[in-house]
Parts: sequence; C-alpha cells; structure tokens
Amino acid sequence: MKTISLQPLTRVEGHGRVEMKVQAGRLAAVRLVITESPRLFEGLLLGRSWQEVPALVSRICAICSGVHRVAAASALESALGLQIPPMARKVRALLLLGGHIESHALHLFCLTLPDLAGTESILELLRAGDRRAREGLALKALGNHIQELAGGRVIHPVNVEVGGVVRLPARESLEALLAELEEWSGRLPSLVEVFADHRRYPPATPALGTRIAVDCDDFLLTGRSLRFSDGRVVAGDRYRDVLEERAVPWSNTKHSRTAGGALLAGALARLENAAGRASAPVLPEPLDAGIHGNNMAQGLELRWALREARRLVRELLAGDADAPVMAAVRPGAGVGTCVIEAPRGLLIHHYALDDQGRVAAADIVTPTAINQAAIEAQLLADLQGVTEETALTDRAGRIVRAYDPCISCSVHVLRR
Amino acid sequence: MQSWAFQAGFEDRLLQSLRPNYRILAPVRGADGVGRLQPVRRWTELSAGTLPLIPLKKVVFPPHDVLWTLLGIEYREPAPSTVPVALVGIAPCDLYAFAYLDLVFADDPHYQRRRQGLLLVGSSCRPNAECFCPPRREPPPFDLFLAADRLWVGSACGEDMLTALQEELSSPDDLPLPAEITDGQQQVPENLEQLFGASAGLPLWREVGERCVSCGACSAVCPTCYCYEMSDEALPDGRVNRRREWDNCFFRNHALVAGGQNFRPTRTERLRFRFEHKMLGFGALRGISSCVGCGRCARACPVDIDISAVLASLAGGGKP
Amino acid sequence: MTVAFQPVPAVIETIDETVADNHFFTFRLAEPMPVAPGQFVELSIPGVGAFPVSTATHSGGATFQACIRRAGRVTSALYRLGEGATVGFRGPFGQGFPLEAFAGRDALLVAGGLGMAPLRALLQALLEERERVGEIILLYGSRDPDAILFRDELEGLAAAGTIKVRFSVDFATELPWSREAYVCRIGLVTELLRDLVFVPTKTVAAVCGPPSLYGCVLEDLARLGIDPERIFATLERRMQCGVGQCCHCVTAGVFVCRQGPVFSLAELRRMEKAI
Amino acid sequence: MKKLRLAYVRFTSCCGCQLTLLNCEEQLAAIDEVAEVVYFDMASSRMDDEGPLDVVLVEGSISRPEELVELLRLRRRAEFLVAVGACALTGGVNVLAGGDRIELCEGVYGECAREKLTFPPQPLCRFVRVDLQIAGCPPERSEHLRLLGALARGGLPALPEYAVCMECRQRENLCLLLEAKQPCLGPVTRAGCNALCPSFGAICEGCRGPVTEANRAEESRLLLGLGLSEREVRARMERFSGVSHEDH
Ligand SMILES: Cc1cc2nc3c(=O)[nH]c(=O)nc-3n(C[C@H](O)[C@H](O)[C@H](O)COP(=O)(O)OP(=O)(O)OC[C@H]3O[C@@H](n4cnc5c(N)ncnc54)[C@H](O)[C@@H]3O)c2cc1C
Ligand code: SF4
Ligand code: SF4
Ligand code: SF4
Repeated sequence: MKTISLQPLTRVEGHGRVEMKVQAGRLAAVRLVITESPRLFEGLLLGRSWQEVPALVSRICAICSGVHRVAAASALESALGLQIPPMARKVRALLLLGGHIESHALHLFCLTLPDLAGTESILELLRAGDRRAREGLALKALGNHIQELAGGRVIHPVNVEVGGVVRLPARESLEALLAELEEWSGRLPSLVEVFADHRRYPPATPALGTRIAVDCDDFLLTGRSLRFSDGRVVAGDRYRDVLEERAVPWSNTKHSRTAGGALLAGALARLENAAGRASAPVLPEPLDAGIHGNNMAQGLELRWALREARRLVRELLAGDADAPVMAAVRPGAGVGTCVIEAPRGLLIHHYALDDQGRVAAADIVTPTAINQAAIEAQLLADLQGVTEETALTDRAGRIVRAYDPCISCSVHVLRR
Repeated sequence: MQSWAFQAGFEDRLLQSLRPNYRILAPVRGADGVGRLQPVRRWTELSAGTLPLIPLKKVVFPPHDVLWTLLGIEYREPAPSTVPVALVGIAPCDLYAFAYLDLVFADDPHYQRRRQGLLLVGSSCRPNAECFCPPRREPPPFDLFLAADRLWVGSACGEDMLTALQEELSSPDDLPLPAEITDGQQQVPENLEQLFGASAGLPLWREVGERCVSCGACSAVCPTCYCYEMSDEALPDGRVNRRREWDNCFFRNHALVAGGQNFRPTRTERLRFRFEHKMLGFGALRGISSCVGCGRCARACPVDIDISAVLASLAGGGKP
Repeated sequence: MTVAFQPVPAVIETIDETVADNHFFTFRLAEPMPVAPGQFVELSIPGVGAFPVSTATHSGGATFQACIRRAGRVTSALYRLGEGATVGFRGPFGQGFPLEAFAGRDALLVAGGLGMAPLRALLQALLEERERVGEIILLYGSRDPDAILFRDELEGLAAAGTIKVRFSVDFATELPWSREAYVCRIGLVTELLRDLVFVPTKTVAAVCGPPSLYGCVLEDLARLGIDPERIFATLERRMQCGVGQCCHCVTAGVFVCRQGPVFSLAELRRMEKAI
Repeated sequence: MKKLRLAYVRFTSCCGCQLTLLNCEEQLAAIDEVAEVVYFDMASSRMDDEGPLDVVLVEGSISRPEELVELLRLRRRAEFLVAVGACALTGGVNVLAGGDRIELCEGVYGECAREKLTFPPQPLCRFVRVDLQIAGCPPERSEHLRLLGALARGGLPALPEYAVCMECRQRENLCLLLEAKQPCLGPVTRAGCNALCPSFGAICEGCRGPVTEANRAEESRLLLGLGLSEREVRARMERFSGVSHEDH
C-alpha cells in the first residue's frame, strides 16, 4: 500500500493535507488531515463576561469574523431574552451580506479561478491582464466595502455588540454604496458565468452528504431551525439532538455527522434545501458538476446577495436615522443558541451564562467541521479510477477547495 | 484701526461676496458637540467664536502633509490648491496663533504657500471658564474682524473685500479693537524664565508626569504646537511620498537617538519640555509665549492636566 | 531664505569597507553642496527615511564624504544599497567649527569613535593652510585597533611630522603598537590628556565623540587652562529638519541643528542638560 | 529593480493578516511587480523552492513543535523576518486560554487529545530575532503596502510609536473616553490604524497592543472611574497585551 499525500493544501484558508492510500492501483482510503493548531476558545471564553464574547469569537476566523460576531451576539441575546431594534437587525444583515460577497468572491476568483485557468495563483492572471481576475477582485473589494460600512472595519468588525449595533452607517456612504451596487447588478451575471459551466470542472460523482442548512420562510442567512434534505426540520436549539461529533486521531477538527451519515453544508446545500422558495436562486438542472456545483451555487448566491444588499440599503435609507440601534442589556443567567449561514455553510453558536452574565458553557459548530466527513467520502468517490499521482493530488486539491473550507474555523469546535 | 458699523444681515452678504473667490471654512459645532472647521454658506450655519477641536493650524500645516513625491527619478512638489481659503468666524485666540506660526514658518514654502492665500475673518468671542488669554500689546493678524455690529479692517485685502459692500457700512471711525480682546484674563508672571529654570526639581513636574498618559491630545489640539516628524511612505507602485506629520514632544522617541540614548528619557522631562516650549519659546522665538490661552489642551486631556494650573503652580512655588 | 525639502540627488560613488560597520562613503552630487567642517547634511534614502550626517572631508562640494555607522533603520538601508545607487542630500545645515578661532593658535583635537569623522574634516581644513596654525595635536580613542578610522592617513601625517597623534583603544588582544611618531595606549582617550605637553592658553580645542566623552573631557580641558570660549564640541541630538522647526534637537531652548551642532564650552555651560 | 523574494506564512491564528494582504485588491498587481511570491499557501499553489528570502512575513503564534521548526528554518532563510499581527507579536487572543492546556484539549478531543502535541501559544520573539513588528488584529492594508514599498527601496518602514489618541484627535472625533464615558483603550494602544474604531464610533479595544511606556496605571484608574469592575478593567486591558507586562 502506498500513501500519496497532498501537502500542504493550498488556496484554502488554513493548514491541512490530504492523505490517499492506494492499494493495488486503487484508491482505498482518504483522510483529510487538519494540522492547524487548536486555539481552545472554550478555555478562553469560560468565565468571561457576555460583553467580551463577540469580539473574542470573531478572532476564530478572519474570513468569517463578521458572521461569528453576529452569531455570538444573537445567541447571547437569546440567552438574555433580548430583542434588538429593527434597524440594528438590518445593519447586521447588511454586514452578513458584505461578508458573503467578499468570501464568495475570494473563493471563486482568488482560489478557484486559477484552477479553471491552470495557474498557480491569481497573480499570474493579473499579470496576463485577465479581465475576470481584475473584476473579481473589484467584486471582492465591494464586499469588503460593505463590511466596512456596516461593521466598522473589514476584518473583526466592531459595530456588532450584544443588544444591537453601535451605530448606523452614515447616510452619504449608504447612498454611495447604493449607486455602486446598482452599477454592479449589470456586470455581475457575465462575471460569474465561468463558474456555471460544468465542462470546466473535472468529472465528478454526485455530491455526497445529507444537506443541512438554516431553515427560513424565504431565502435568508438567518433563521430559527435547521432543515435537512431528508425532510427533517429541527429547532435550532435542538441541534445537539441531530448532530453528533466525533474526535478522530488524525485531525484537529472533529467530525460532525448525523444519524444518516455525512452532512453537507454550504451554498449548494442552501440552494438545494431552499428549492422552490420565492427568492431562492435556482440551480441549473441537471447539475453535472458534483461537488463543484458548490462553485456554481456561490456564483448564484453572489447575484442574490447583491440584490438583497440593494434592498437592505434602500430600507436603511428609508428608515429613521435617529431610531435606536442598541437595546438595553440586563445581564443574567440564560441559555441561547444561534443557527446562521456562514458563506461556507451552517454555523452554530451556543452559550450558557451564569447569573452574573459570565460564560458557563460555550459550543460552536463550524461548517468545515460539518463537512469534513463528506469531504473524505467525496474524495474517495470522485477519485476512483484515477491512478496517476499528479492527477490524483491535483484533483484532490480541487475537490477540497470546492467546499470552500475554512480550516481555522474548524479547529475551534468547542464542547463542554 | 479703521472700523465701520454694519447692519443686520451684513454677515451673509459678506459670505456671499467671498464665495466666488474663496472656499469658506468656519467653526461649526457638529451633532456630536465637536467643533470642526467646515464649509459654510450662511452665517447662521457657523458657530462664530467657537474653537474647533483641531485648530486652524491644520489649514496651513496639515497633520499629514506631503512635502514631495518621488516618481521614478523625478521629485514632484505637491500641486498647489487653486482655490484660496477664507476662515470665517475665527476667535481672537486662534488668530493670535497665526501670529506665532507665521514666525515659526516664516521660511517654510509649504506653510507660506497656504498662508499667503488665506483670508482671515475674525469674530469676537465670549471667554468661558476654561479660557485664560494673556494680555496682548498688538491686535492679532486678520483681514476683517466682526464684533457685534462693528467691523475692523486689518489689511489691504480686507479693505478690498469691503469695496463691493460699502453701502452696507456706516459710521467709519478709527477705533482700537474692543478691549476684552486685548486685555486678556490671566497675568503671566514677569520672571517666568527664572521661575522655570529653577523648577526642575519641583514635585509639580513629577506629579503631572506620573499622570500623563502621553496620548498626545494636548499637542494635537494646541493651535501653536508644531513639532513634526518626517516620514517616508513608499508604495508598491513605486511612488514615494515624504510626509511631514504632526509629532509630539510627549512621545518616547522624540529625543531618542540610535543606540538608545534618550535626551529626555522620562515623561516628567518631556512634560516640562512642552511647558518650556509653550511658555518660553525656542530658538529665535525665546521669550515669546506661544500659549494663546484657548484652553483646548486642558479640555482634551484625559487626566486633567491644565497648563494654566501648571503656570499658577509655578508662580506659587511649584506645589502640585 | 526659504527652506528646501527636496533632496539633491546623489550617487554612491565608492564605499570603503575598511572598518566594519563604519564604512566610508563617497557620494557624487547632482549639484554641488559645499559643507564646512562641523556642518552636516540630511541624507535621504527615499522611501526609507533620512538621517543627519557630518562631512568627513573639507571639499568643494561636488562630492560628499562621510563615515557612516550602521546604527539603525535608515543607516542599515544605506548599507544594503551598493555603489551606483541614488540617494539624496539636503543641506548644508548648522554652524561648523569656527576656523578663524584656530588662526595663530595650537589646535588640540579630541576624538572618540565616530567623532573622528567630523574632526577629520576640520583637520583637513587646518592642514590646507597649515602655516596659519601652530601645533596640531590629535587625541583619538577607539574601541579597538580595528575600529580606528582613517588609520593609514593619520599615521602618515604623524610620520611626516605634520601633526602629533596619540591613539588609545579600549580593548586590544595584542600590545598596542607604538611608533616613534605616535603612541597608542590601552585605556580611555581622557587618559591621553594626563601627560600631554601643550600650552593651554595658546590652544583651541575641538572635541567630538559620544555624549559620555563630553561629560569628562570638556571640563578637564577647561581645568587644564583652555579658555571655555575656545573649547568646541559638536552635540548629537535627534534631528530631522535641520532648519530649526521640527523641535527634536532642542536643548535648553536652543535648536542644536541651527545654532549648533558646534558649541563652545562657554555656551554649553549656559544650556541646561546640554552635556 | 530586483524583485523581493517574499514568503507569507501563517502559524496559530485566524488568517486575518494574510487576508489583509489579499484585501489590497487594487494593489495586488503592483505587489506582484515588486515581489516574487515564493510561498503564500492561502493564495498560491506555488511550491516553496526553499531558497533564500528577502523577507518573510509571519502571521500567528507558535504552538506546535512543527511550527517552531519551521520558524527557525525561515529565520535562517530570510534577511528580514517581519512579525505581522497580534498573534505573532504577543500571542494575541490565543494566550487568553489560561488554565490547564491538557485538560482543555481533553475537553475538546477526549481520547484523542494526547496525539495532538501542542503548547501554549508563544510570540515569535520568544524564539527568533524579529526585524519589524506590524501590530494589529489584524493590521491595516496600508501597513502591508508601506512595508513592501519600503523593502523594495532597500529598508524597513518607520512605524508610529505613539498612542491611538493622537490619530483619533487628528481625525477630530468625539472623544469616547472623555465625552461619552466609554472604556476606550486609545491612550494605551499603539497607533497605526488611523484610529479606525473610534472614528467609526466604537471604542478602541486595544487590538494593536500596548504602546511603548503605556501608562497602564492611569488608564486603569480612568476605566475604574467609569464604573467598570477591576475584573472588567483587567480583562479589557489584557485582551491584546500578551502574556508579559514587564514594560509597566
Ligand atoms: C549633527 C549630526 C551629525 C552626525 N554625523 C554622523 C556621522 O558623520 N556619521 C554617522 O555614522 N552618524 C552621524 N550622526 C548620527 C546619525 O545621524 C545616526 O546614527 C542616524 O540618524 C541613525 O539613523 P537610523 O535610522 O539608522 O537609526 P534609528 O535608530 O532607526 O533612527 C531613526 C531616525 O531617528 C533619527 N535619529 C536616530 N539617531 C539619531 C542621531 N544620533 N542623531 C540624529 N538623528 C537621529 C533619524 O531621523 C533616524 O533616521 C550624526 C548625527 C548628528 C545629529
Ligand atoms: S493630553 Fe494630557 S495625558 Fe495626553 S499627552 Fe497631553 S498632558 Fe499628557
Ligand atoms: S476616543 Fe479613545 S482613542 Fe480617541 S481620543 Fe478618546 S480615548 Fe483616545
Ligand atoms: S482603534 Fe484600537 S481596536 Fe481599533 S483597529 Fe485601532 S488599535 Fe485596533
């Protein structure tokens, strides 16, 4: 038996490698080994005041810092029985969309496009004057710009606190943003077209794993319950009833699974689960790209996110600029959960506070932890019959990348 | 000094007559209560006599001023701004600050380039508990000065401004500026230089030195603080900007040289250095106090260090 | 005169690396810039920064020569640039040594370490009209024999009898060498003063070295009988603008960059914390 | 001009510093002009050629033996080693996980904890000479650009050594500490972010770490004066100040 190893995994966020065991010319086993060092956020949160949590957990991961911060604040608000002002809700939603746009643009144009073009990085594409690379970066900058407006800074936003937001974005900057968004709406479809063409992806078997996503009436990033593609709908705070976690010796990320086996979270899962909902983007049929369909789904979500951002900015502009944005907080004991969609899939934050408002327990489930088992299964399925070593590592890299994994998030699965 | 009476509404017509040729900036108190220099169109928009948090020096000596840009092998001066600035509704102490900065930067092309086109329209103020203007012998520099229903003309340029507005003016007279502007509120001890020289060991300095957090607020908001640092900004596109940036004698590295020798190693020494600069002046300006008594530093200081209190303490033997 | 902030471009013509970390640079300027002994320029490496440096030669100004220590951020960047690289100069700044004060008198130069560089410019100026000054004595302390700047040149002058030279070194692994014309001792440069034979009332002294040197030498010279008005030292302070604006160098209310960096001991005594 | 051979590596951290470089969307092409990116796994699949480097940017703290080995190797390869971000400078928020690490690991990984050999995160300067420290959690884009620009000109850039308040005042903000009575850490935090958070209206949480000679005693007094408990004051001031408080 021979082990072929793809190391390091590149053009993904975080450190890991893929180990593939080949026996008698056949791929026999695959492991996704996540070597990223655990940062033990639980030791860090326990005993700390509710006020400190949002800023700290955003440091779990830079790309998802906005959604971590919103998730923590929302979970704590539910623990403290708080309703946040409607305008604050909108600012948070805008922040999430900014993060969504930035993250998807980063993934598609900086991390995936080089695969489609056969280059090592986006730098070669820029050097060659590639229009898509250039415009993709501009789209990414737009996402960052939204995050900056709604979050106060691009990474580790400061605007979100338990109780609401610190302030509304300035009117002039919202107006300028709206114009920018309008201008993008015409450009975007042709820009993401390249990701919708299934011939650009390697041959693939259908994407594995029970789809899991936040369930909501329409298509949104937040909601109260979880929907599985097998039809189950579970209240968010019952997530532990349906998600099992298992530590595995080879990886610093724990595997999440459900009774039915591996789970798939992310853009593809979201769109599949939301099929038929009014504003949900519609996936092409048939989807011949297997897990690479996640890239297609991200492209579709980008168009949705831009539309949604336009709507929100208009609403913010129409709203009362002097309306309260922060609810008063009375610290105390409570338990709260938030289920939310990070760009790369379902994210769950759960906290218990003691009577002084200090963290007594914390649990965070991240999308890449959820996807880990599916990634391994998919690698095994897709790479059957591939024998040549460089093809094997090359294809493996592309498959892992298709999940848009966020490894620095994944090693912070907390459990107490 | 030439003075005229004017009628209600004159201020707006003055602004109107300035508008074609000037960018008009005036102190405006924002919704957050902070005064800033801002473009105005009508007199009612401005808070005349208010002290903007960051003083007027920023117009002639900006906090981050590009001295030159290097592109390839070619040095370029920054493009001069084409529209001259009119500062309107300026309190006397802020005008006095110009008198001082004009001396400091007499030879400085970047300062002079902005200063020469500057039109100053002063406005009388209502001194409050935090101000402590010293008595003055000379009127401050200005082109026009408005107080209640009279105006004063301080320059040929100011006089030119009035030609189009003659009809609005009446009762010309040769009058000094209103006394409250030049009289001041706080006396400075005669023998300040001696007092200061003998003060090095006083507990006063140690006490304020311990409290000071070196945040730099006092110098940033001081209308006559002008220490600067030169720093280069090179960018990947090959451009280099040499910038002149506001510095601060409170900062640890103000007198630090390579190898670690620091000529003002403690906060106490640095604090005393600042007060020496404010009260006694440096170099050719020795003996000229540059504190115009606006009270900004005391208001901005998070730990309530107040130059007027320090001065009083010095005069009274140096008790903290 | 208006202050000029734009540097005059200059090319690094040669780099003499004899003394480690104290290389001797020759720059060729696009426009001549005469710098008198004791005066200094601001040397820019565009994009990195600038630092003050004294001239080590007395020359017409088409070139600038300096001994530059690798001391920190900007000087290290200079060390990374090779011959042919372009830098920039602003200056000249400050008041140099008052050459007329030396006329008709003996000159006693006391150098510590890198302080030799500006004194070498002074020495060259004095040698240019050698007959105008009496005896020239140089006392020069270095860390170790390898750190002695301009060693061949100084030994040559001493051997020719043009000047008297005495070296001292803080450390030496071998016995210091001494020749007929000059001696070298282990110890501090101040110790060279002890048995020095000279006529204080007829002498003008120039001292340049690290701050610690000034603490002892300047008053020693006065005690030996040299008029404090005729003992000169150059002060080192943090400097940037060179024209008495930026305030870093101010000492006792005096802009060292403008009124100095060369001061007489009489002046220094009036300045709080100058030494 | 010769291109800078550059690597950007990451150890225990959140990717924020590296992402900040990728967030220089408009300047990426110019960066590519001055630098040859030898290794930057988050953005490029180029395999490290193991040759000498002009500069290595390091994000993250060191918490695994493998990371330490790699850091030492990079130090040998690179002329300049630049520590980027709070984790690399002080350990960042990573060091806040106090308590018994083995126990914590077991809490997370159960049985498997023993196989995951890690130690409490350490700043880079514990192990190697660091030529420049770029503070921030994360640092600014402009700081990355200035670093690369200066390196291309032969040296390191100058960094501010003063507190955030100086920048904040220059931006004419309402002082949150004085006027709004909020626990702003501007006075003890090193500048360079152009007072990003207070200019937005949020207090400075001190993400750039303590300024040299930070007057912590006086800042604590100010925060206590706002009604915060001692525990809260300590927690706020320690968030980004790393393990050691030797310098006051
Ligand atoms: C009048 C004068 C003449 C000098 N002549 C020489 C000389 O002939 N040869 C030589 O090697 N050195 C000389 N120096 C010292 C030289 O200026 C410093 O070694 C140099 O500034 C260190 O810069 P750096 O950036 O490498 O060090 P850093 O410590 O990184 O300093 C950063 C900046 O601080 C300022 N600075 C730091 N140290 C000094 C200092 N000692 N004096 C002034 N500014 C400083 C400079 O602006 C410098 O760029 C002279 C200094 C002065 C004041
Ligand atoms: S404002 Fe106050 S605390 Fe800040 S530097 Fe000035 S004196 Fe010190
Ligand atoms: S808001 Fe914070 S950073 Fe700004 S001046 Fe006040 S204390 Fe300093
Ligand atoms: S203001 Fe404070 S918290 Fe915000 S970026 Fe700057 S240093 Fe960090």
